[in-house]
This record gives sequence, C-alpha cells and structure tokens, in this order.
Amino acid sequence: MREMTFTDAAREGLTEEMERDPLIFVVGEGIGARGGNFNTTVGLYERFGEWRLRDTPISERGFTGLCIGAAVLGARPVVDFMFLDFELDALGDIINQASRLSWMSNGQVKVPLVLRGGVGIAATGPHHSSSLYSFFMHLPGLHVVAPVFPADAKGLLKTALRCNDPVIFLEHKKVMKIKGNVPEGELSIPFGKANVVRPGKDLTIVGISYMVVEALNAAEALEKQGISVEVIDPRTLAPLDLETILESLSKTHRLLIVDEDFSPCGAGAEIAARVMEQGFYELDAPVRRLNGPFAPAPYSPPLEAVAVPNAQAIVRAAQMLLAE
Amino acid sequence: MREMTFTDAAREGLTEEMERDPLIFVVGEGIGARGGNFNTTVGLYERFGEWRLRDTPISERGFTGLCIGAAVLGARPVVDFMFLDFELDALGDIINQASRLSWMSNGQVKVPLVLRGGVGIAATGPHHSSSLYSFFMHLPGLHVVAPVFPADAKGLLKTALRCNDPVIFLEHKKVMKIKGNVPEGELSIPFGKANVVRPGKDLTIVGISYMVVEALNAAEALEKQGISVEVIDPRTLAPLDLETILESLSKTHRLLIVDEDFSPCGAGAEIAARVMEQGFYELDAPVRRLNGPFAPAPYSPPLEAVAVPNAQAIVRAAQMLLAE
Amino acid sequence: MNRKKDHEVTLTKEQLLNLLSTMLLIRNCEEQLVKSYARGDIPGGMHMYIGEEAVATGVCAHLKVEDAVFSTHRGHGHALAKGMKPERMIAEVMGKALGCCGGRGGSMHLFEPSVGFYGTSGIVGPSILLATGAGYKAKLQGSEYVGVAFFGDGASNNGAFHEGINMASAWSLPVVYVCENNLYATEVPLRTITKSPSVAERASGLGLPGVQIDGQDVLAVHKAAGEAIARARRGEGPTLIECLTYRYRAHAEGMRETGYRTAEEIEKWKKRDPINSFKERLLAMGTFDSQEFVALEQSALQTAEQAADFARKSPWPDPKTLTDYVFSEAQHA
Amino acid sequence: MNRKKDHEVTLTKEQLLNLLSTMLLIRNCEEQLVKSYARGDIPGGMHMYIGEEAVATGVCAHLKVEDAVFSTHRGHGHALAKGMKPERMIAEVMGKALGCCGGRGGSMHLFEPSVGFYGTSGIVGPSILLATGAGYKAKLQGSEYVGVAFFGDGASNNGAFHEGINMASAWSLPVVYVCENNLYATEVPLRTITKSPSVAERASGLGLPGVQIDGQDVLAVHKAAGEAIARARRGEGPTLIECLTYRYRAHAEGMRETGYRTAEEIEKWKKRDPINSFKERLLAMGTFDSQEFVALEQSALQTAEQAADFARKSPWPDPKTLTDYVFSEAQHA
Ligand SMILES: Cc1ncc(C[n+]2csc(CCOP(=O)(O)OP(=O)(O)O)c2C)c(N)n1
Ligand SMILES: Cc1ncc(C[n+]2csc(CCOP(=O)(O)OP(=O)(O)O)c2C)c(N)n1
Ligand SMILES: [Mg+2]
Ligand SMILES: [Mg+2]
Repeated sequence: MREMTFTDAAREGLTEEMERDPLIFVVGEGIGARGGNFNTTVGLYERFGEWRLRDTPISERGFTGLCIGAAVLGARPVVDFMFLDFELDALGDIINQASRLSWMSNGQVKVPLVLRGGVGIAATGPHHSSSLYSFFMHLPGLHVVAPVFPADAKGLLKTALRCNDPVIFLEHKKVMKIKGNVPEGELSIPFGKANVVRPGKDLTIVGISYMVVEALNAAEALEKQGISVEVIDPRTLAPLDLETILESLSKTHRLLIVDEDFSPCGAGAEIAARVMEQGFYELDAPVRRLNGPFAPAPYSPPLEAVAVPNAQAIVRAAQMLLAE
Repeated sequence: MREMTFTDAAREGLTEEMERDPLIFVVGEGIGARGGNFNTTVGLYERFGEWRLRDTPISERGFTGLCIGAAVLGARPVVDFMFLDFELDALGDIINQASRLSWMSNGQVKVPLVLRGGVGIAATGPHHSSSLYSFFMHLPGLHVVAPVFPADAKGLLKTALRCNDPVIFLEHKKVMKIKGNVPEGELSIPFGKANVVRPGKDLTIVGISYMVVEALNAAEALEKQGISVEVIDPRTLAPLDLETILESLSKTHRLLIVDEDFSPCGAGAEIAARVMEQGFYELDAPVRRLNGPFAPAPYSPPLEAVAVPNAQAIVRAAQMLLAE
Repeated sequence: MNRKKDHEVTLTKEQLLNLLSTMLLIRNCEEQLVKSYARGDIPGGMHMYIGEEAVATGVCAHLKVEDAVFSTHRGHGHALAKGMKPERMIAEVMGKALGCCGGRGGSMHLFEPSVGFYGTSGIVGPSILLATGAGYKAKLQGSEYVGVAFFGDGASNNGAFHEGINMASAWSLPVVYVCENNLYATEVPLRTITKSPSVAERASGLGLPGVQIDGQDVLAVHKAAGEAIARARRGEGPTLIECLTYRYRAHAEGMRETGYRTAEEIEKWKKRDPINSFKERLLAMGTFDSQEFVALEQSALQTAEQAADFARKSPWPDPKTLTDYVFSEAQHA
Repeated sequence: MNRKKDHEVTLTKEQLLNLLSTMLLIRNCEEQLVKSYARGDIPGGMHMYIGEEAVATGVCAHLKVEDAVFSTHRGHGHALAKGMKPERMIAEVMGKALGCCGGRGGSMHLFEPSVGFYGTSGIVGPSILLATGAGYKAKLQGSEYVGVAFFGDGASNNGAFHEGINMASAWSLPVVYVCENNLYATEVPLRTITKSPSVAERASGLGLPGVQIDGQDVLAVHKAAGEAIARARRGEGPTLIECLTYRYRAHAEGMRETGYRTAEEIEKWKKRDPINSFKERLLAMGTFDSQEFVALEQSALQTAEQAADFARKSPWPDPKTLTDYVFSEAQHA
C-alpha cells in the first residue's frame, strides 16, 4: 500500500485499465499532452498516443455523442469534461441516447461509457461549481459514482471502465488532493456498496461526496461532546446502498444527510424518502437534510463560507436533530 | 364561463397577453402558420406576424439561447419546444444562463422567459415522453408550472407571461384535451397555490400533472369502498405549496404521492422529504410514492399500460397505505 | 449526364436489379404501413420514406455488415436498405413482440446491430454524432469500416451537424454524412430558416468535400456514395453528400397536408419518381423487359404483404419485460 | 495597406487618441490584476486579455450604450471598452462588495447593464446565442441597436456558433460576431481540432459575410467593425469578423506556460503589439508627440492603480445577501 492522492489513484486505475483494454480511449479539452485540467491524464498521452488521448474542440455535445457512437460499436470511451458544468451542454444526448440505448434496442446495444467531471464549490463561482448528482440519479440506465477517498477513486474507476453501461463519475474538487492508502494493482470495488467510514451509535450521518470529510470532522467534534456519530459514505449514488444506511439507522434511529448540492429533489430527498418508506418505524425523529443554500455558487470567499455546509454547521444540525 | 379545452384555454391566455404586451414573442418549430404541433398557437401567426411567431430551425439550444438574450434585453420570449425531450439539448444554457443570470448579475438582469413543452407518456415512446419535473425543481431561479385543468392553464400561463423570471411550463399530453370552465378575460393565478380538487378525510393523494386525473378516478372508486380521499393538485411544483399538503395531512395523517415520472429524486421524493421534515408527528404511516417503473417510456400499448400509474394502481396503493 | 452514363455501365445487371429491388421493397413496405396505419394497426407516430428511396438504396448498396448506419425519425428505408428484415421492421412499428426491439420503441426506435443498423431516432441530430463515433472506433482499431449518418435538411441547422462533421474532418474519420434535403423540416421550408446557399456548401468551411446531387437518381447517389465510402476506407476522411429529394406524404402519417406546399410541387416531384425513372432507364437500356419488372414488383409486394401479415400475427410484448435491459447487465438491474 | 491608410485619415485626432487610451486602460488594468493575483488578492481564476486589446477597443468604439455586448471568460477588455468603470471591474474580480456584481461571480461573471454590458461568461459558446437574441429584440422593436458577441477560436467549433449565426443570417438580425482567434483554446491549437481553412470562411456556408482581419491593428478592427455595425443598423444583417490576435500570458493566470507554444512565437507576436504599433504609427503621422503619449500612459496607469486600490479597500459582501436575486422579484424568493 502506498499513500497517494485521489487524482493519482484514479489515474493509476485508468492507466491499468488502458493497458489491459486497447479499446479504452479518453476525450476532452487538454487531456492530451497537457494531462488534463485536473491532472487526470498526466503522462498518458506520451504512453498511449493521440488516438487514445484525444484533445477535442469545445464541442461538449459533439464529443459526447461521438463517444456514445464509439461505445455502441464496442469501444470504451471516457469523456473527461473537466467541470461537470460543461457536461450540461451534452445532457440531451446523455439522456436520450446514452442512458436509453440499451433499453431501446432491447438489449442489443451496450453503451460502455464513462463520463467524468469535477463537481462542487471551490472558489469557482456559478459556472464551475455544479454538482447535480440527482439529475443522474433520476434517470434509469445510469450509474452514478462519487468517491471521496483515493482507494475508492481507483477501485470505482476501474469498475466503471469494465461496466457495460454508462457511468457518471463525479469528482469533487476538494477531494482531488486528499491522500490515502491505495493497494497496488488489481482493485475492483463493486457499485452499490456504501462504506461506514466511522462507526457510531447516537446518530447516522450520510455525506454526499466531499461532505463525508466535513461529516467526519463534525463527528470528531461531537465525540468530544460525548456524542457518537456513525458516518456513511455511499460511494455510489446509483445504485444506492440503502441497506447499509438502514442497518445503521436500526442502531442510531436518527439520520442526517449532508449534501452541498441544492436540496429540492436532491440526493438527500431520495435517501430521506426511501428511509422513511423502508425504515419509518425505526425513526425517532424525522430524517434531516443539510444542504447548501438554494442559490447559485458564489465566488467571493465570505459568500462561499456560508454556501457550503461545514463541520460546524453539521455539528449544529446534529445537535438539533438529537434534541428532537 | 365557457367550456374549453386545456390547450384552447392556454392559447386564450397567450393571446390576451400578446395583445397586451408587444414584447412577447413565441419561437418554435411549426408554431407559425402551422399553429404548433399541439395547436398551441393556432391563429396567432395571422394575427401577430412572423416576428412574434417565429418558426425556427431545429436548433433547440440556439433558439433557447436567443430567447435568453432577448429576455435579458427586455423582451418576453416563449419557447415552444413541442416535446420536453427536445428541450434537453438546451439544458446547459437553461441552467447556466437562464436560471442564474438574475443572481449572477446581482439583480441587474432579469430573464422573463417561458419555456413550454409537452410531457408524459401517450403512445409516444422513449424519445417523446420525458417529464423530468424534478430537474427543474432542483434548480434555484426557476418556476415550474404543471397545470391540469383548463382554467389553470390559462391563469398560470398568464402569470408566467408576467413573471420576471424563467418559468418552465409543462403540459402533459393527456391533459391537452381536457375540457373545463374557463372565466372570460382577466384570470391570474398565483404561483405556489395548490388546489384541493376533491376534499376527503382518510387519505391525502397529491397527483403530479395528469396523475391528478387518475387520482380523482381512484378517489371515486375508493369512495364506493367507503374510503374518503382528499386529492391535491399542486399546480406549481416550484414554488411548492407545502402548507396545503400539510393542512390536509393534519386531517388525514396519510399521504400518497402519485407521479408518472421516475421515482428517484423525483417530485415525490421532495414532497415526501419535506412532509417528513415538517409534518413527521402527523404521519400515521410513511409517506408513500407511486411512480412509473424505472425504465424509459415504452411505445407498445401493453407495455405502456404498466408504465403509467392508473386509477386501479392508485386504488391498490391507497388500500395498502391505509392498511399500514 | 455523361458521368452518370459512365457510372451505370460499370454496374452489373445484378447490381442494377438489386438497386431496383431495394427501392421496390422499401416502397412496398411503406405502403403496407400506410394501410396498416389507416386500419388503426399502428399505435404511434410514423414518418414515411416514400419518394426518397433512392437515397438509402444508393448509399447502403456499398456497405458491409460491419459498416454502421445511424438513421433518423424517417428511417424505415435506411433500416431495410441496410438489411433489416421487413417483418422485424413492420412488427416493431406495430409495437409487437417480434419487432426488432420487441415493440418497445416503434418506428423511431428501430435497431438491428446484427446487420450494422444502429437505429432510427426520435431526436433530430444525434445520428450525425453517433456515426462520427463509429468512424472514430474504426480508426482506433485500424479497421476498414465506416460510419454513415443519414439526416434531413432540418438537422443541418442543428449544432450536432457542426460539431460532429468538424471533428470527423479534423481527424480524417471514415464517416459519410448523407443529408436528405427534402426542402422541409416538418412544415418549415429550409429557405426560411437559413440563408445557406446549400447544405453541401457548408462543407468547405469545415474543410471536407461536400457534394450536392440528385437524390431521385439512384445511380447518382450510388456513384457519389461509392466515392465517399472508398475515400473513407482509404483513410482520407469524411464526405458530406447532400441529396435533393422529396417526401410524397405528409411529414408524419395522419398529419394534414395543406398550406406549406403546393399540389403542383408534389406533382412535379412525383414525375421524377426515383423508382419509375430508374425503371424507365433500365428498360431503355435493355437491362430487362417490362415482364421482368412486373415480376420484381410482384415479389416486393409479396414480401411486404407477408411481412405485414407476420407483424399483425405477432404476439404483444409481455408487460413483465418492461424493465429488462435498463442496464445491459442483469446484475445491475 | 491603402485601405487602412484611408481609414485612419477619416478619424479625428480625438477618435485616434480614444482608441489608444482605451487600449492603455485595458493593458494597465490587466497588469494591476496580474500583480494582485501574484499578491494573493484574487480568490479565483482569471484569463488575461493582454495582447488582444485592439479587438475590444476597435469594436466597442462604435457602440452606443444601448448596443448589447456579450463576452467570454477572457472579458475584462470587453467590459472596460464598453464602459464599465475599472474599479467596479477590479473589485468584482477580487470578490468585493463594490464589484459590479457585489463580488458574487468574479472575473467570468461581470455584468453592467447600465452600459450595455451583458456579461462575461464561464461557459464558452452562449455569448453567440445571447447576442443573437439581443439582435432579435432590436428587430422586434424596430430599434437601431445591435448585439455584439465576442468569442474565441475555441468557441467557433461549438454548436452555438452554427445555430446562432445561422439564425441571425436567416432573419437578417443586427448582430456582429467577433471571433478573437488567438490560435489556441486553452493549450489546444486550433489546427489540431479543425481542418477549417479559417473561421471567417465558415460564414459563406451560413450565407453571411465573413472577414478575416489583423486583430493587432486597431484601425483594421475599427474599420471592419464600423462597416459591420453600420450594415447591421441598416437592417442588412449580421457579419462575422475573425480577428487574428494573440494572448501574451498563460491561458489562465497562474497556469504554467510551456510545451504547447514556443517562446519565439510569443516574441514574434509581441513585436506586433497592438499598443506599441499603434503608438508608433500615430507618432509617425504626427498625431501627437512622445510627451503626449507618456501623459496618456501615465493617466491610464493612475486610473488602473486607483481602481485596484479602491477594490482592495472595498468591503467584502455580506453573507446574508447570498440568496438575494435568485429570483428577480422579491416576492418569489
Ligand atoms: C431535437 C429535435 N427537435 C425537434 C424534433 C421534432 N421533429 C421531428 S422530425 C422534424 C423535422 C425534421 O426535418 P428534417 O431533418 O428535414 O427531416 P425530414 O422530416 O424532412 O425527413 C422535427 C422538427 C425532434 N424530433 N428532435
Ligand atoms: C462549454 C465550455 N467548455 C469548456 C470550457 C473550459 N474552457 C474555458 S476557456 C477554454 C478555451 C477557450 O478557447 P477560446 O474560445 O479560443 O478562447 P481563448 O481562451 O483562447 O480566449 C476552455 C476550453 C468552458 N468554459 N466552457
Ligand atoms: Mg426535411
Ligand atoms: Mg483562443
């Protein structure tokens, strides 16, 4: 096991899979010689050449469609959007084509396609901070992956690259430099398995993406107040491992979901609704959601400070929930 | 009061507003001389001419962006997408521009824009049946309107055409021919006011768009079994009139949300989560959701029959919920 | 004229008759569907290809199974020309279990990967992009195969046209872009929504060859497509072919047919019917006699009738299958 | 050469000096921002306009307040040329309350409707579409105003380019499309992602005039823009102007500057610096003497320094305002 960053771990996973499968190729703006805006592909262009690391024009819809077509024909494209915000210009074809071709063709066509992009607020302002997890969770035919820790980044990206269906792979800008132990070589993590990243008994917190880190910090602080918090990292949002959440709930009977993304119809709404449906009689209090405020992502530091839930805000929300 | 169809009522509202405000114009494919695929603009081209009824190329992203720009400059464009599915190619600019310009400009820019399109399954298959209400509910800066009855179609479209922010106006194909009484002349219905379309005391059903009609049919059937159902039509999904739902709940203590759209992170998830947050101690049983199955919309009649919740399915779900 | 003559003498009798047979098959299947629609046997929408048969026929005559075709909402002709069995096509349009996709999608969602047909589409535009991707895959693998996109004049004003063709041109991808310019998008005349002098002329701005041809002349289509496909297989990159053609029926079956075009215009185009004029030419050339033609026509009609019959008798899909293949892998379902 | 000469003698001394002053103002404000960035005063990303000043300056010199400009991620120059106060610009880039948008958006989200500036943008492409809409609005109202879109060579490969310009051309909208071709999109050279001979040549396929000009020559820009804007105001439709230009600094401030272009290339372009070469020309013409130039330069520097100072001293925005203007109308908030 070596310590490495999230981005380095993901890139190791990508490299291993590209070595294994010559039909994997990556497209994006600056993912060739430049190595990617977020260093997602550093060194790969030199190794695999331009046909497998394809610098594209600013044609998000176009190269997404190109990759859908290539996937249909049996290639395994990875679209590296840099920021998820740019992916939005391609949503039409992601929804109408990528997510539906398997179903529409009655199983005759597969779309092994990975769409990756950076999400979250990080001094990035309203056009470079979207998360929109729930857009993708809402759609049949997509896997939605949002890892936080380096080993998960590697293992889940490898799983994505072997999956025969489209995978939305979302990397929060604030997790990209997180360091952690990563096993060498083969590492495959199944979709749909959450991780209990900290055990506890008084309260369960589910964090979405980077919010897992803030939740862990909050748990640390709450521990000092004698409150034992269980923190769950779902790792994949679709499929969603509700079992692990319900299991935790049967111990803690209280659930807080922390998500930086907008609250209405967000990931937290779905988790809350499903927990109520399947765990209603375990609940000692309503499932609570803590989200960013319902406004676009700001740029100015004092605005950003209130735009993203942090450990402090989580502590407050946890205390209130425990007082109910 | 006259009886008229939903579409005729909406068109009357549009016509009145276009008479009043010369800066309203409509764009879309075939909304000129043809009068719109769904007859949304019949007769208006002859009356208002090509600059106010603009037949467009198949450039959904382009003419949406054009309308955003025109709105920023003070016009009041209406984009008539025919099917919501075609609007998806424009989502990038709807999200990044239309929904955020007011906020980004610190209130210096307004975007009075109506985006209308047909939703729902009606023998239309996977590319002409999307609803995706929750996409728009998830985003700050948008109003989401989904009327069912003719008077609401007229009144809410008029309100949309006077609103200074973007309005997503969603018309289910199965409500377009519904007939009802519509007051002549001025009729303005505020956003954020639900309608109790049938009073009852044992169970509350919230229907989304056309599901209101199926819910009313189910209520009729349940009445015969001695079960009294209150049916609520939210009319606007953003803003959402939670108060009316909670008020009903304080009487019935049980809530079923019926939505033809996909369940995960859908409108029902949000309503369920908020009802739990604000009405937890009123609930005698978990809020239940009844949705279409998690699959693209089919074309074949026997498949469609199971793809859309109908009165029968609602009756079953209601009975189960009452038995909890 | 001379060039066309040159081309037709290079074709064998078999090739010529195959072109005619394919056009006849498409026409007859479409007519069966029109009848079925009138009888109420078609549960949804349907866009007829009648009048445009020469385009699909002339292009697909060159294609191998592995060449990938991406089509439009008006795609029955493309499906048949690429080799989809008529009964699988008609049954799908009827929403039946024995349709090519089990009745799931109908007319605008026909798929038959086993013959290299990757779908009609309810969304205008993506065929251009997906075919570009097929070309990318071929180049990545170093295969000789090509991607072919069919699309209408309407799609040529969509961003997908610009983005997809530009990339194929930039990277010399083996793709052929076939624009079926039938003058209208739904009922909107092309000239009211662009000042573009022609679709083909847009090619030069993207650095690839563009040609405008008579899409009612199957030999002209065959020749232009043959050159474009050969060029693509040689690794020299994409070509844009604009075929001037015409649909005889309303935009979609069941739509009224008034206002936006004149009866004279329709008649004028019908006089240049692709099947009739090709038949006349073959008769004049002595390729066959009228009796042989009647036999071909009969055979096409019979195939189409049998296909429609098969489709009508097909069972409906089982509702329990609705959620199959949301994911291609069962374990994810 | 002759044409340019012709143009410069038609301008008054005041006009010539205004062009120079605007370029100097932009250059100096950018340099203040570069320094602020180095000092850590800029919380986010920023794309410098240094080297490209002639384009914004030559175009905006013709514009009235009511003419609407839509800009890019590299838009400080456009904002200033259209009349945004330097202190409002710099304060915004610093994320301060007295910025043009209260510090909400920073460099890529500058808005100043009171001077007809409708925004820089973090998304490449939409400027083209929104400016098209401004043209539509003008035509709908019968006003004489125009919409102006600035965008990079990178945006010319985006579907927005095709869709927006096609519509403006089809309906003869009063819009001017100004492409700033600085050879690269981020670090991707234009020639690797298109075979297009030039951006301007794409115009003919869309039926509008397209011209390619020297974007380092402010008079060439001024002349071409003047003609295009006059044409638009006359109701004759849009024009595409491709300005060949160059950015001196990295794609975004703080990015490394290696690999994708050579030091020689940068030096070559710097020799043709738009400000220096215009200054030399004016000196040679005797429009002013070096002393007058020094005074202009000093004044620009002072304005920029004062603006930066103002910005630094500005308060931060109040966190309580974060959810203001999600909707323009308070009652909906
Ligand atoms: C993105 C999108 N927008 C609109 C439509 C609705 N629509 C279906 S066919 C059609 C016209 C297509 O015109 P063209 O491309 O010329 O093909 P034709 O029907 O003439 O063969 C339109 C607008 C659609 N299917 N997809
Ligand atoms: C839709 C979209 N895709 C990608 C980006 C990321 N991005 C920002 S600037 C840029 C390059 C723009 O190139 P060009 O248009 O030539 O402008 P320049 O930076 O050269 O002035 C890219 C790819 C973006 N902002 N928006
Ligand atoms: Mg057409
Ligand atoms: Mg550039």
